[in-house]
Amino acid sequence: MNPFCVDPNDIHPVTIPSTPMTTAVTTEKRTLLTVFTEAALEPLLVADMNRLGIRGYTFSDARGKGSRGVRDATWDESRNLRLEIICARAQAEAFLQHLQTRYYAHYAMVAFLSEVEVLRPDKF
Amino acid sequence: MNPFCVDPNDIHPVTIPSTPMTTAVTTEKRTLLTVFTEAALEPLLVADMNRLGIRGYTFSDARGKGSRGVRDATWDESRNLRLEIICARAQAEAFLQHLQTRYYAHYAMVAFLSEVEVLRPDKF
Amino acid sequence: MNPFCVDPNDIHPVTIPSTPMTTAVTTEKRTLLTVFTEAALEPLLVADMNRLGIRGYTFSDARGKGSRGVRDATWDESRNLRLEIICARAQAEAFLQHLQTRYYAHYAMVAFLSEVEVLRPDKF
Amino acid sequence: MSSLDPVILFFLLGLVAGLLRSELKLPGALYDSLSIFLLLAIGLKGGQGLATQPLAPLLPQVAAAVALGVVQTLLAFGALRWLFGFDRPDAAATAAHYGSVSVATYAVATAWLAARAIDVEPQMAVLLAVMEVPAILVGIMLARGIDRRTDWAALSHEAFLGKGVTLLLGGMAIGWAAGPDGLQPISPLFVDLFKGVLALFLLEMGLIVSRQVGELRRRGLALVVFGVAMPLLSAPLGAATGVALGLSVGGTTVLATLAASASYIAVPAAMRIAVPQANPALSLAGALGVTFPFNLLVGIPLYHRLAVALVGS
Amino acid sequence: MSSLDPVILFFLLGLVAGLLRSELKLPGALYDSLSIFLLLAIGLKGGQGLATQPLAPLLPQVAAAVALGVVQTLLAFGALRWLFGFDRPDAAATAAHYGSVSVATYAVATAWLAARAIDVEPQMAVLLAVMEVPAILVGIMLARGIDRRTDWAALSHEAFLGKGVTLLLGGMAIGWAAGPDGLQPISPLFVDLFKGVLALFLLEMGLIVSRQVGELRRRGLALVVFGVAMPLLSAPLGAATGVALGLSVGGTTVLATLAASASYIAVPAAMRIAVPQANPALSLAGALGVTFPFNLLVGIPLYHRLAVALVGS
Amino acid sequence: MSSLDPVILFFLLGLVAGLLRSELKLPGALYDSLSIFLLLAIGLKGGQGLATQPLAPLLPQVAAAVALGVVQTLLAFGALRWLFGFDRPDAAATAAHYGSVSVATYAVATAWLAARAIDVEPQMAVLLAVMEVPAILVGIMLARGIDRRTDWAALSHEAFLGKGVTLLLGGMAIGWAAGPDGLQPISPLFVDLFKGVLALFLLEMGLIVSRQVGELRRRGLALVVFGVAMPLLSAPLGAATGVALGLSVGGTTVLATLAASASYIAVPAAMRIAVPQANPALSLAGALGVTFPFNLLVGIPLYHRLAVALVGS
Ligand SMILES: Nc1ncnc2c1ncn2[C@@H]1O[C@H](COP(=O)(O)O)[C@@H](O)[C@H]1O
Ligand SMILES: Nc1ncnc2c1ncn2[C@@H]1O[C@H](COP(=O)(O)O)[C@@H](O)[C@H]1O
Ligand SMILES: Nc1ncnc2c1ncn2[C@@H]1O[C@H](COP(=O)(O)O)[C@@H](O)[C@H]1O
Ligand code: NA
Ligand code: NA
Ligand code: NA
Repeated sequence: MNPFCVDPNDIHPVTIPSTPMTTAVTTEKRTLLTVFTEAALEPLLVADMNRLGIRGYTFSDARGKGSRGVRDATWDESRNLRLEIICARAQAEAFLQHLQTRYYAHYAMVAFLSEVEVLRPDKF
Repeated sequence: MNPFCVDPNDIHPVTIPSTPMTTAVTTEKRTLLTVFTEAALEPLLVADMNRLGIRGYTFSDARGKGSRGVRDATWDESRNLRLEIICARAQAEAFLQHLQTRYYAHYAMVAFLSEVEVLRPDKF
Repeated sequence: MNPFCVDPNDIHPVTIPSTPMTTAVTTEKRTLLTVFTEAALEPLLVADMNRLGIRGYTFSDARGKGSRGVRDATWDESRNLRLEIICARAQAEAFLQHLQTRYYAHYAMVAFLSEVEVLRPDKF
Repeated sequence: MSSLDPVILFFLLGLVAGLLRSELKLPGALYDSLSIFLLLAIGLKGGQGLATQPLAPLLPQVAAAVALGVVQTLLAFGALRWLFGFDRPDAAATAAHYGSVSVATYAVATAWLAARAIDVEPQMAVLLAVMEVPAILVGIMLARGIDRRTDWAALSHEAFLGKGVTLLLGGMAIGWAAGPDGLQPISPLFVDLFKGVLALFLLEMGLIVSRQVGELRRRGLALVVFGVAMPLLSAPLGAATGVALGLSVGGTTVLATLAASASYIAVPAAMRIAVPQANPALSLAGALGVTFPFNLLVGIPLYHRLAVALVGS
Repeated sequence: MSSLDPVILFFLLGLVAGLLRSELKLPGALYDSLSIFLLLAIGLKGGQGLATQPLAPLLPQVAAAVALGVVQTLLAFGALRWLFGFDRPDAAATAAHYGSVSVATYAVATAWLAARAIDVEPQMAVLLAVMEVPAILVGIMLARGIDRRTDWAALSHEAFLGKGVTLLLGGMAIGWAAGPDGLQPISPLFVDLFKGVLALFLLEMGLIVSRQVGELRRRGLALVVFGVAMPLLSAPLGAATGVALGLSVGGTTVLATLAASASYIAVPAAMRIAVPQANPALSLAGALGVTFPFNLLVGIPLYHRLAVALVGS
Repeated sequence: MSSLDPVILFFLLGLVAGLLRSELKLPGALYDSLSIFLLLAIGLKGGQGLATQPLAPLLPQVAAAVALGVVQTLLAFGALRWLFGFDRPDAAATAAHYGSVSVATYAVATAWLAARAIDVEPQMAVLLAVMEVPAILVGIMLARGIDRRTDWAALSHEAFLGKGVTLLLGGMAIGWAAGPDGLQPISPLFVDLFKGVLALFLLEMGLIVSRQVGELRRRGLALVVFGVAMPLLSAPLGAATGVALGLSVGGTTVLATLAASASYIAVPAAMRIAVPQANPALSLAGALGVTFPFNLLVGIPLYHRLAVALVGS
């Protein structure tokens, strides 16, 4: 069975065969949730993540365009951010659900999930 | 059939079984096109995207190294940017093709595709 | 056989059927290694990559939270960076292994792998 | 007196460059740094003035400024809701912008008066800080009604500990504690450079205002009419309050200008969080795209003439 | 007169720190802010000078500056293509750099003259702005030929509405409209701090120049020879033009310096878009790595002596 | 003398705003720019002073400063390891912070003395630069022992070509080469604005210090006790060295303050790389959260009284 076709909810170690230049690396699947949204939401999102038990996240600055127009980061009101969270699929979905319920209707926001492989599964 | 093995061109809703802590989240596959290139190209890329009907995109600042040497962002000429576009596979490929034709030969540029899952498919 | 279910170690061209608006785009699989870590490590990571023969990489600025607490980028000691490297699976694993051995124990660091498709495989 | 102040010319340069789609862009960190500087400098100046006078007479003035902010917000809400047909959240959020104040407009007004050697009471900086806040709270109540779920702790935090109020009040406290002599060694930065920094800031404001034009075009005449009519209504209210408080011509002009001005720092940030249904592009197009340039180019001299008429020069 | 100007010492500090691979780095936003400041300050100074004199005599000077830019670009192109064996796009793009001008070199030259109390005509700032542009258009024509597909509208936009020209001309318009008196309140920022800001900017320029060394090494002697020979050819052209226009010793020195200088702001950006086949590292290694330090350290005093010889001091 | 210096008030404003969780944040690029400015300005000032005196007498002072740094680091290491029970890497890294010096504390001390018209020897800036480095090397040896694998080339590079030392020594070289007259044109930036810039920098330092409180709470009393006791031990060492070197009251006060101060720029960066096992939050909570405010608010006047007692005023 191909390791890339597993059910992503079913988290288990994936041992990738070693190559001449490396010893085997044992990775596990996790989900990466990425959010592009208005910079003004940063403190709210941090509070949400703390409340929902999300233990790690990364922010960076961004600018862009979407259905709510151009947001070109020249001043406070037009800044975007990118938020990335690596966690278990279920937690990513729960947070995505929360984003949809609380923010999608009224804020410039785009969120998406993708699959990644991590080394230290207990961290995420 | 495993939902992660579908033909990515064949876009249709993917319902992921709910877990105890969430209700079911219905996502769809889209393609994320990421581009690392020279910051000077930002206005040209924006014009290209508008012409090609790409409705949303995100830029952020970057620096790096590639076949055209080190670009360390200390001044205008050495700044890089990261461009991300979430869209249907066909549109991502069309834009990638355009990038290849128009920019690859002469500019520091790297572009790649990956698969992501989105909630509001009509947006992308 | 679905092109998205291949063994990622087995790198070979993937021809995606053309759509009305594009000619066929031939992509190949590569691995994207993403690292979130302390900004102070940038020069060390650059030296490591040069030594290990990694030909291209991209840095950007970030901030975040993890097991080593909040790193909010207000001053030198609390800045994070994001490092991205597109390369062959084996090289990504070798570098990940190196990161684990050398940095994981003592630095704020998170690293993960994901699969991407590139156009010019000889570059990576 | 006839020629334009150079800070206004910087604003026009930014505006024209933006409208011609020049590639001119100021780094975001520069915009932030300039605005931090201006807020601190205004606070220091006010505080230093307060250090030389008793604080007790301030109380009625603060109370009047709060009342002025509340009344303006209610008036603007009524007008937007029933005359201009805005929906409830948009009317409330936009009204909060107009009930609050603009720091850049205040700075231009005081510079305009200083260039004409017209004295201004030092406590106007206190009123500037005070008037930032009440419109935010009124706007939220107008948008949501007063219900149990409102997180007033979070709102007050947002209102009182936002960047603007922190720097204005903090600067004022420092100015007051250090006094004019204590501030001497830092005045080459905070006093001598004030007008040059204001000029750079207005260059960026011009660029930002130029980007409101698209929204203005979409919204037709309504925003333009409201954006001009509202300050013409608020300024007399402010001037009358100034007269009632016994302010000088300079102080009355500034209070009229504060009333006429609309916020684009504290209020947009607070409304975005508290009244998410409101469209921020709408409020900003009015406050920045119409009222801000109107006050800069036409309003301030007008409000000064009004103050002269009411107070005598 | 014998010792080095401190702004040059800042340049050398940056250069040495860069060559020793010090960890010194200036934030990108600081570099941008300093260059915005310098462009505005130079424009203001020029415009304020123009306000005190009739504008008509400017026309022949502007025409001469345009011609000077065009001639220099053609000469540089010829030399690079046929003497140095560059391919067509590289020759054209590099020639455009040398046909245009360097704002930092201009600033150092005027500071050098000011330190020696040598007057300079105020319109030199106009010529600085004017000379940024023609080389860009000529360079593009040389690279591509004149064909139908050229998007001249986009090119002129790029050439005339780039950051440099917008700020120089904008600053000049403000300086001209406000006049010396009007600028008084902003002069603590734009006049008094000018030289200190220039020093910081040159520190960063030194760091940037130090990074050109790798490219210079790869390209061998050709770039170094051209980078020194070209200003030595252009400066007399510029000086002769200055004499023909009846400029003073100061003005002639500045025009010679402008001619000798090579652009590293407007032209690289425009060429990158318009002539993508050209290798930007090549042009920058010449303009920044050789010609810029040559002009700063050796050229300016030399061009001054030339001007004295031609005009009489 | 009784009232607080405004730069201290800025520090307190940042501290209070941070503790109240105000939304005030300074852009990272501003923090970097301010610190580059301060380092250069301090270097320039020192170098300009050196230009007016022979350099030979400096040598014993430099040697004494190196010895002072080494001794302090060893003392701190011993105390942390055996009195406070820190493990080896944490003790070594924290000791290196305390053996080195704080530029901001130095700047506040010299400003404090200047406000009281107390002269300071110009070479104190040299000692500031010199004292940044030895503690780093000693700290690394204490953490690792001296083994073959230590990459001393990389470490010296880190120690000598870090941002702080490059700018301090670079600024000093420029000040020395240009002399007081040469620096005249850049002094409106580097001299007149110094104290204002220091105030802004201390605002940010206050915000940063406020974030150390969490770590301080976790670590209980130990850090607080060490963070206050160590400067009270180091300052007399520094003052005694000053007396031995024949420094004035001002110079002795500054040397005592340098000894009492703990680094938060050069050392954290170097230790993070060289002693990864050490917890950086610990050293910073002590150096920034306790010792820095202690020196600013209590230490400097105390060290001055000590110097007066030893030297006579
Ligand atoms: N299709 C897209 N691809 C990438 N980024 C997007 C896309 N659509 C929106 N964004 C980003 O998400 C932000 C909010 O989007 P929106 O809510 O559509 O206005 C935009 O400002 C962009 O930065
Ligand atoms: N293998 C790679 N991995 C990640 N980023 C890369 C890679 N190669 C190039 N880049 C980025 O893409 C930019 C342009 O690459 P190049 O065209 O190869 O010079 C570089 O400056 C890097 O930021
Ligand atoms: N689960 C996570 N998702 C996204 N980013 C993370 C996560 N955990 C940690 N990070 C980032 O990685 C950095 C170092 O993490 P740590 O070593 O756990 O402190 C943090 O400062 C974050 O920027
Ligand atoms: Na108002
Ligand atoms: Na030239
Ligand atoms: Na010390």
